Amino acid sequence: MSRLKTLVREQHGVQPLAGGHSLCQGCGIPVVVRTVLGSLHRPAVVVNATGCLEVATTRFPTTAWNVPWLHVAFENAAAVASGVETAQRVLRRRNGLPQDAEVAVVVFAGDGGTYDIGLQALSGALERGHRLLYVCYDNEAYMNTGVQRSGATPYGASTTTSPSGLDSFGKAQQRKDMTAIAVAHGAPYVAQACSAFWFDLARKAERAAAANGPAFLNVLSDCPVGWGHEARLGPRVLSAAVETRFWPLYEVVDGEYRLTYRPPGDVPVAEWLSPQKRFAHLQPPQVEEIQRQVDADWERLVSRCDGDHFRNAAAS
Amino acid sequence: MSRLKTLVREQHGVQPLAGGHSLCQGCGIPVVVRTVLGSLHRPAVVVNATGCLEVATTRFPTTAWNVPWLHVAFENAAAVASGVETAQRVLRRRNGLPQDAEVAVVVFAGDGGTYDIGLQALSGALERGHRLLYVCYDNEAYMNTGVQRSGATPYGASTTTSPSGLDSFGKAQQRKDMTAIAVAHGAPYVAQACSAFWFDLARKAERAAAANGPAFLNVLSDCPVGWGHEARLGPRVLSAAVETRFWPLYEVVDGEYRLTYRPPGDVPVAEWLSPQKRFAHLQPPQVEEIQRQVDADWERLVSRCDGDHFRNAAAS
Amino acid sequence: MGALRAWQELEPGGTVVRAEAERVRTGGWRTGLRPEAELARCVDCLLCWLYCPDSAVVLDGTTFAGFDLDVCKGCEICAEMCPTGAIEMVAE
Amino acid sequence: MGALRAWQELEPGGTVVRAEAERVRTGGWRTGLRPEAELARCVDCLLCWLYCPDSAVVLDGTTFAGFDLDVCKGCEICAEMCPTGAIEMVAE
Amino acid sequence: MSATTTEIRWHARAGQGAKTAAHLLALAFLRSGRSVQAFPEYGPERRGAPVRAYTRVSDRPIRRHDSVVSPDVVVVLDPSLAQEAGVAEGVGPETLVLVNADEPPPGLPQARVLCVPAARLAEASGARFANVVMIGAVAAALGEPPLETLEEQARGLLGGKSDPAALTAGIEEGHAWVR
Amino acid sequence: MSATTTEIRWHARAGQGAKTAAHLLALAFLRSGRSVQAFPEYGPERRGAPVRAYTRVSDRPIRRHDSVVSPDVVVVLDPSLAQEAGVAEGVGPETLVLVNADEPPPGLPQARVLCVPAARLAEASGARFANVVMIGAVAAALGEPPLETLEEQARGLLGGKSDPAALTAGIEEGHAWVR
Amino acid sequence: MSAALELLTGGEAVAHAMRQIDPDVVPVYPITPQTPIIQGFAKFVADGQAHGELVDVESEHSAMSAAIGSALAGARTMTATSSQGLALMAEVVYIAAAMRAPIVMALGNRALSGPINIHCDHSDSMLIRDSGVAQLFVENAQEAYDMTVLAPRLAERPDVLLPVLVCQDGFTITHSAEPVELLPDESVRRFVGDYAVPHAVLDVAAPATQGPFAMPDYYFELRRAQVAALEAALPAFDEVAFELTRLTGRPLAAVERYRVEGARTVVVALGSTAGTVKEGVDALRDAGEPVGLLRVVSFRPFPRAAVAEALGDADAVVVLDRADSPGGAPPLFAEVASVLYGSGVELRGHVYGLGGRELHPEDLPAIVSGRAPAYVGLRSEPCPA
Amino acid sequence: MSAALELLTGGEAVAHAMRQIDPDVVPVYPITPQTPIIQGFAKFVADGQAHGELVDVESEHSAMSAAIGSALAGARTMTATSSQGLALMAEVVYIAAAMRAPIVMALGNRALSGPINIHCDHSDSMLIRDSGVAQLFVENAQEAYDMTVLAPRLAERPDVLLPVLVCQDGFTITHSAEPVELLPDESVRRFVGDYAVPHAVLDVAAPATQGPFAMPDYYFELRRAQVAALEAALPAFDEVAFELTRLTGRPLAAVERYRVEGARTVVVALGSTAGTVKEGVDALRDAGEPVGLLRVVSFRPFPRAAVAEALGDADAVVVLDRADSPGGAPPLFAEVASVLYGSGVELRGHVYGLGGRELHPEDLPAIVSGRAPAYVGLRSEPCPA
Ligand SMILES: Cc1ncc(C[n+]2csc(CCOP(=O)(O)OP(=O)(O)O)c2C)c(N)n1
Ligand SMILES: Cc1ncc(C[n+]2csc(CCOP(=O)(O)OP(=O)(O)O)c2C)c(N)n1
Ligand code: SF4
Ligand code: SF4
Ligand code: SF4
Ligand code: SF4
Ligand code: SF4
Ligand code: SF4
Ligand SMILES: [Mg+2]
Ligand SMILES: [Mg+2]
Repeated sequence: MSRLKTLVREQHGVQPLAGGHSLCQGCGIPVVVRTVLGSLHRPAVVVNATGCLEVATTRFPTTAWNVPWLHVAFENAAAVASGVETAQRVLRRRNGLPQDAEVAVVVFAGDGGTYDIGLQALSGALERGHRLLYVCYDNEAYMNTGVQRSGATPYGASTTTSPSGLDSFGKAQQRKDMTAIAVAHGAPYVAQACSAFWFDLARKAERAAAANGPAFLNVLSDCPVGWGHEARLGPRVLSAAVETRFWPLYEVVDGEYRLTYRPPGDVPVAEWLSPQKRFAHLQPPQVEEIQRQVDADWERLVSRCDGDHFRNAAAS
Repeated sequence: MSRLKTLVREQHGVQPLAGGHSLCQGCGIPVVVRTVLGSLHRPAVVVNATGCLEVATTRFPTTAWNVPWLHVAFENAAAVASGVETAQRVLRRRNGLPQDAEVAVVVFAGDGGTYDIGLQALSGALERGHRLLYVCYDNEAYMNTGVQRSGATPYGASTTTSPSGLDSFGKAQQRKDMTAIAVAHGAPYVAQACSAFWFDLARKAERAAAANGPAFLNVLSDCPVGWGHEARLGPRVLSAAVETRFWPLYEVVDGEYRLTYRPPGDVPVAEWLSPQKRFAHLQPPQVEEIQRQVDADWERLVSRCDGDHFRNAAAS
Repeated sequence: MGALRAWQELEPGGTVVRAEAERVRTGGWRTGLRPEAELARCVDCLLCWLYCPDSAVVLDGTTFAGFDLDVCKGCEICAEMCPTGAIEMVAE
Repeated sequence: MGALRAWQELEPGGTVVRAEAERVRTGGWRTGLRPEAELARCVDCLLCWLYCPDSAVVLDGTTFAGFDLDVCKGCEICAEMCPTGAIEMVAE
Repeated sequence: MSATTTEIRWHARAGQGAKTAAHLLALAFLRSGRSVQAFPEYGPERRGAPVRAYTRVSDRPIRRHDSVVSPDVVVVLDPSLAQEAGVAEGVGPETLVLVNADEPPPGLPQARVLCVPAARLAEASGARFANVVMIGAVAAALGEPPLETLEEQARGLLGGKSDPAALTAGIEEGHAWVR
Repeated sequence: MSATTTEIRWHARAGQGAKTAAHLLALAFLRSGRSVQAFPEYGPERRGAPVRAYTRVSDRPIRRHDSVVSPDVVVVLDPSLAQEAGVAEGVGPETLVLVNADEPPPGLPQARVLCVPAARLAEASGARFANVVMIGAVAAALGEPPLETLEEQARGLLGGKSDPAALTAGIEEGHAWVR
Repeated sequence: MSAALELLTGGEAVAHAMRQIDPDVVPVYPITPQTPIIQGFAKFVADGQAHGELVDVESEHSAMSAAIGSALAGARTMTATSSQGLALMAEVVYIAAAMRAPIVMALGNRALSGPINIHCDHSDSMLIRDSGVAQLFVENAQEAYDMTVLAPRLAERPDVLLPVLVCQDGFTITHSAEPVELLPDESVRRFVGDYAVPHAVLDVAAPATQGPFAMPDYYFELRRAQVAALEAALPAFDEVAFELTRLTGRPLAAVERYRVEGARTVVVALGSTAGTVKEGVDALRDAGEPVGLLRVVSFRPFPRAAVAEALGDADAVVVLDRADSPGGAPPLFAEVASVLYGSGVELRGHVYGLGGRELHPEDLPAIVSGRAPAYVGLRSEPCPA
Repeated sequence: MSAALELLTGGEAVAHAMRQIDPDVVPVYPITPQTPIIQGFAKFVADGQAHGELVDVESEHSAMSAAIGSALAGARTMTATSSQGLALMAEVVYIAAAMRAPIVMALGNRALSGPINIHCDHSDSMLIRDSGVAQLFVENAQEAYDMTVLAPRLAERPDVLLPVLVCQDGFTITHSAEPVELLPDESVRRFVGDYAVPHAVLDVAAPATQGPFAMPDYYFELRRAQVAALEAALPAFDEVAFELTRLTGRPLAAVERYRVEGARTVVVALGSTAGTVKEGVDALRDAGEPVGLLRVVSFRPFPRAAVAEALGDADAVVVLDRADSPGGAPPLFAEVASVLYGSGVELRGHVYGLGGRELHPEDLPAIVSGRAPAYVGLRSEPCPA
């Protein structure tokens, strides 16, 4: 189990992602990256999908990365990582690499690069069973290109391709449940997390890295620009996502669901919506609809975690 | 509820897919196509992914199709169909098409075009909620190109890219559970079927066509060439898949699971494996392993259908 | 197949209009056996019609009326599935 | 940024080797306010370090040691999240 | 730059309205009968990062589509940028450099520097944003476009978001400061 | 076809071994010192459909890569194909047409037709497949490749799947029937 | 200039053209620098100013696939993309052309990865130059608007029936605000007229099989028929452009001849660079140098006759390529070489401006005089003044 | 011929070459006519005769992506595809070249859709002719084998570091059995040697950032460096080919000159067609016609100097393109026109063989004499005898 000081010590004074990048003031992504990489107990190589993280940390001829880092394109991070992972496995077998030092192959991709254009590559990697840790930093839209709707964008959010307007209340569809999709693939470790609950995220990264096969972490990550909140409030907004049950924290180990945090249950979804401009146009009936959806999703999740046929995994 | 004579009558003497195509002797695909199209109670247009069905029914300048039929490529059938469906919706709204006559937009794609290379397009279509009926005829490999392994190929099957050999017992991975993946997308109607249980397939097609949103049918379809069984035995081999619980028949309506057929439970998986050459190399321990997997999958499925938090949908 | 057409004679995009398209005869694929029905035993269950991959079972309304040997490939499925054994595969 | 290099001087593929790469200074992004810590109130919880998006909190081992104003963008998160109120945003 | 063309470069931080300023000035010139172009410079930089924008004005139709190399006017919307962001690029002794500052910040190039306390004036006028004040100042320094045209266009472009009266006031403050 | 080149076209149904026959004959010619090519024709057709394959043999290295237009020899592995599958294509009076049949099926083109009851001979010899018998017949008709070479290569290529002795017997039956 | 002019970026101008054309279906996937186009149009839809539907697909491959589906279903269809987006959909772009789907696409030209870059060059367009689609390059925001209005008419002509790409330089046009005159909404609607395809998929009364499998017995013929459609697109373009010019007063042609008369050296270029070159040409002409510019507007179909005619009298022709073909001839150069082969005109070529590198009017003297390096604008090899 | 010859299809021969090279990682996705290659190799792996791993990816886009990952991770990587597969991965092929990933790919050339067709033409290769990869066209199964053995050496040279495509005509070579001489396994292994890249991703001790974002200040420079790698590939090819020829006794060169000496008319072609043309050339030579063939083996990098030298003395050159660029110049023609421009040699071109249409030696007289139509082999426009 990680404590914050452990995270610090694991880095030996070198942050895997250093300052001096051009992510926005207050961007939520770096905390996800550093927390995950600091919790693996192994050296890591990073495969990054195109997106804010990639573009803003590697403007040639500079780099903010202190670990090996590889970017090829937007939609193929899982495939690239499959290649890296296979290379490692074969080279270790053929004595091209030492037997005793396994490197973690970690993917960072946004929601666009995971839920939408990168889904197929991820699905293939999960099916083939590569030993990778795939981390989706889910900021719920295509941020790098200016806040367009993705499959992860929640119902009712205004984005530049699902704008609110005279005839529109923002995105009309539900978000894809990417975590459930990863579970349906039978990956040995799947979890939903959020950097505001960093200890939870750290522990999940640790367990994911130890999984015997592909692991998928879906990490909610705030974007002050796209969500429209004050930069300094990022961690608080993320907390609200969890406390209102909009973004439950749970893990699924070999198909068994387990809640890793049980929010109080009386925090209305409005606390999550109201600090964010993308929801500012919503009328009370829409907010009520969202509350209903959140409640229904929560019920379903809880039943999966508590149902008598899903044994509750022992806390570890 | 369809009876066979109803199927016949709905076609008014014109089979949607006529004879005179070049699918192999005994190919299982046409039965799936005709049964589905005959059960919709509406005229249909077909979007077909590249694969055996497409290649073998439309050699220019001939065609075996008596319904509008559209093929663009291998991996994009769901996207093409999204375009057709949106066109219909907008044209009806803008009075370019009559208001009263809605046409069913039906996709036929193989497992390769669904589980693997076409998954992303399907996922997007499901998320956007187009009103389409997507039918995967799952013959468990890339047949058109000569029986290569797909995400649907079962554990242990020998294919030309997962051949059995001195160092190999065939495909080493489990098959993707595509039905579960479709369910995780929250599609209003998802079902698993098989043409040997044609009445079940017909009823599911009927319900799928009536769903208010995207519907997904995963239909096991035999391939005498790729599976290596006598052509005449096709329907019997398919039956064995169901009776041995390798391929359970069930439907998921708005997230609620329901078994539509409960096999006896004492038919060993060997009855499914033994008529097929692709499994001929398997040794008893591997057959036992497959039996274990089938049993475990069945348990999980039954618990989803019977669990106290999944109300059993009333039979209809 | 009929005479092959020149490029100037083709529909834009290579669209094939069913009504105008030539029929493909796949009866020649049979390798020596063809199905034959003993009508007296037929109970018009239409399972042969359902399972025939080549849409080669001919109906008259909802009554079994024989085989279209122009397209039947001789797969034997109809014979296998006929519940009354009305269909037999016989040498051509 | 240093002098721009000619094409003959670049690594194949445009690979950037961290050790050789120039550091980007994003301190200039701050719009008037910078964080300042009152060390007496600091309890070394390191939450500021955790949450700083710009890796701008400097540690000495596991002890808080200040800010790297070369890269701090002034987002105020550290000040917001410090449990003891040790960090204040002050005018530059 | 040809004799009939004026090229203006705007420096600011992302979010401070350089793009809007470049656009608004161009619009006012357009409405006063000139040919114009307005375009920002894009990179991976995000909110808070230094950015540039350009306004090009001419008597003849503008056909060139290259960036501005030797601006006639440089406007610095944030004094902290004076050193960092290449304010000196292409600046010669004849270049007019307008800085939002009370007094010339260190690091400015050799040029005709003019300080406009735009932040202060904006606050005073209620216009909130320094960029509108600076636009007024630029118009005054160039002698065009006419103040009324500028104000009218500002109200049209920004009136939805800002108080029209305050906009007018801000522009006038900047204009008056220079003139 | 140049004088030194022999082109053979094989007709069969998918599954009847036309490709194997074309290959095996080519292999035997190769081993007897000739230059060869063997290739099938591919379409969307499936098991049971008519297919073709080709063997090209020459004294000089074969460089052309077009299909065979005017075969010297046509081999029909299934008599039912006589009418359907373009057996007559490119066939002239000098073309040797070998048919697996007891007597010439209707519809054959004007040519030097030779019937070989290969199915019967295959059964008799235990070789199971008519194609090996027909290969023997072709070799006899052409006078090459030598019987031993053919048998040796057949055993090498197909011995894993079929009884070597039966293969030899089948080839010999075909060879003897023609010679 | 007139008060009727709006100050719009190329992207905004195209969004307005789309609002006025009011297509039925617009499947899109975001990518810089195409985003202003789709965002502008999305807002028009959200506000009820456009009445079709935006389909937010999950990749560009699906954007073009959905576009084929809707265009062949019988709905007027537009889309937009750039760079990697075009590359990802390349497979389906060929098929759209072969299936004769009259889709109009706004392309914001941007350099292809790698390395990843968001700025302009023409490598994306060039990637699909064999695909059989029409590609029209515009010089500025006004022309981006005009050409977008023209495009459906060209695409949907029964003798053409092809995808038409309106190519505008990323950022340089998409994001630069310039004076643009918009036609009245009604004029545009009347100009584009109603939409029809020969066999609408949704027409269940007349079932057709679209996209069949072609063996060697027919593939070549089907491809030849497609070439004929592109050949027809050239006179068709002239006709439609003539009609549009009657509405706008602004000429549009497959090539623009700028001071070509009497020019001894003629520069050939595409897109916004042509405007920059015009300034350079004027300066050289002022200095007495007989120099001209031939701007190729229709890169596909390539107006061979018009190009040959315009360049045939020059002593020398200099082709500026904003794309390269490493290890081979740059695309525009190769095209011009094919046309002028044997004409006796001296031909030179330069690659410039990859990934947003600037070309300035001041580079022109060196280019025209032959003193410029093969790659113009590399920092280690500046053009001599 | 020697008893050491095997009768192998081009596909089988390449599978053997792969077995002997014994790469570490082979990510593949099946497509006709590439399948015999990957199936053959899969069987070798299953039987323990090859020791790397086949990665059965879920699309060609992922095949090339995984290949980049493994090649840059430090593992020798091969792959194979055709047609739609190459089109779907086109985006990533450019990136593989730009990232300088020394991947070897076997390409079974097949016509691009639409309409869908499985037979040979070169449209797939041509789609990526600007991508910066090397493309080597072989004439027969033996050369497919030889070139595959050569390819890793070329790809992995520190001055090259590029993907190398060995292009063989689909079916015509992939599925035609011809005599092939295989080298001993040991010779191949020694010839290809060990694999290394400058910055292996898996080397955590020396972290490098690969695939960064490039703004206009560097993109052009990075592209120029990539062009230099392709330029270096030409002499590198000659060197490696020379070494291989010492093992095989079979010459390999970037261009093959067949009876070019004294030829007044020279035909230029790629791939298996060259063999067919040779027969035609011989027949014409026998009839006293001074005709020759220039076979371009290395289409990328295009051997400009060698082509110019070989063709410069002819009266006329006739380029045969097995791909078209509708509305523009066919690719090989455009390339040759760019090289021969100004030489005074008469240049003609024909498109032939799309989608598997045949070319016969008997078509050559009409082609050489200028009586053949622009599209050779269309059924309505036969070559006059
Ligand atoms: C094939 C392709 N299509 C589109 C793009 C443009 N693009 C780059 S990043 C991006 C959005 C990324 O969204 P997400 O994955 O959520 O990451 P974020 O930007 O939010 O960090 C888009 C659309 C691209 N680079 N490649
Ligand atoms: C992009 C692309 N990759 C590969 C292919 C080759 N291909 C055509 S059909 C097919 C297999 C189809 O498999 P499946 O979807 O299971 O259908 P089946 O053949 O079994 O009917 C393949 C690999 C292709 N046409 N396009
Ligand atoms: S746009 Fe959002 S996600 Fe992207 S860098 Fe800025 S804050 Fe972070
Ligand atoms: S290969 Fe299999 S699926 Fe394909 S047509 Fe033949 S039997 Fe049907
Ligand atoms: S299956 Fe038998 S009984 Fe039924 S209809 Fe056919 S022939 Fe008659
Ligand atoms: S034998 Fe097969 S193809 Fe013929 S009628 Fe019976 S089922 Fe149909
Ligand atoms: S203000 Fe923001 S960037 Fe600066 S140290 Fe605090 S958290 Fe880090
Ligand atoms: S958050 Fe506050 S108390 Fe904690 S280490 Fe930082 S300054 Fe000290
Ligand atoms: Mg995102
Ligand atoms: Mg399949």
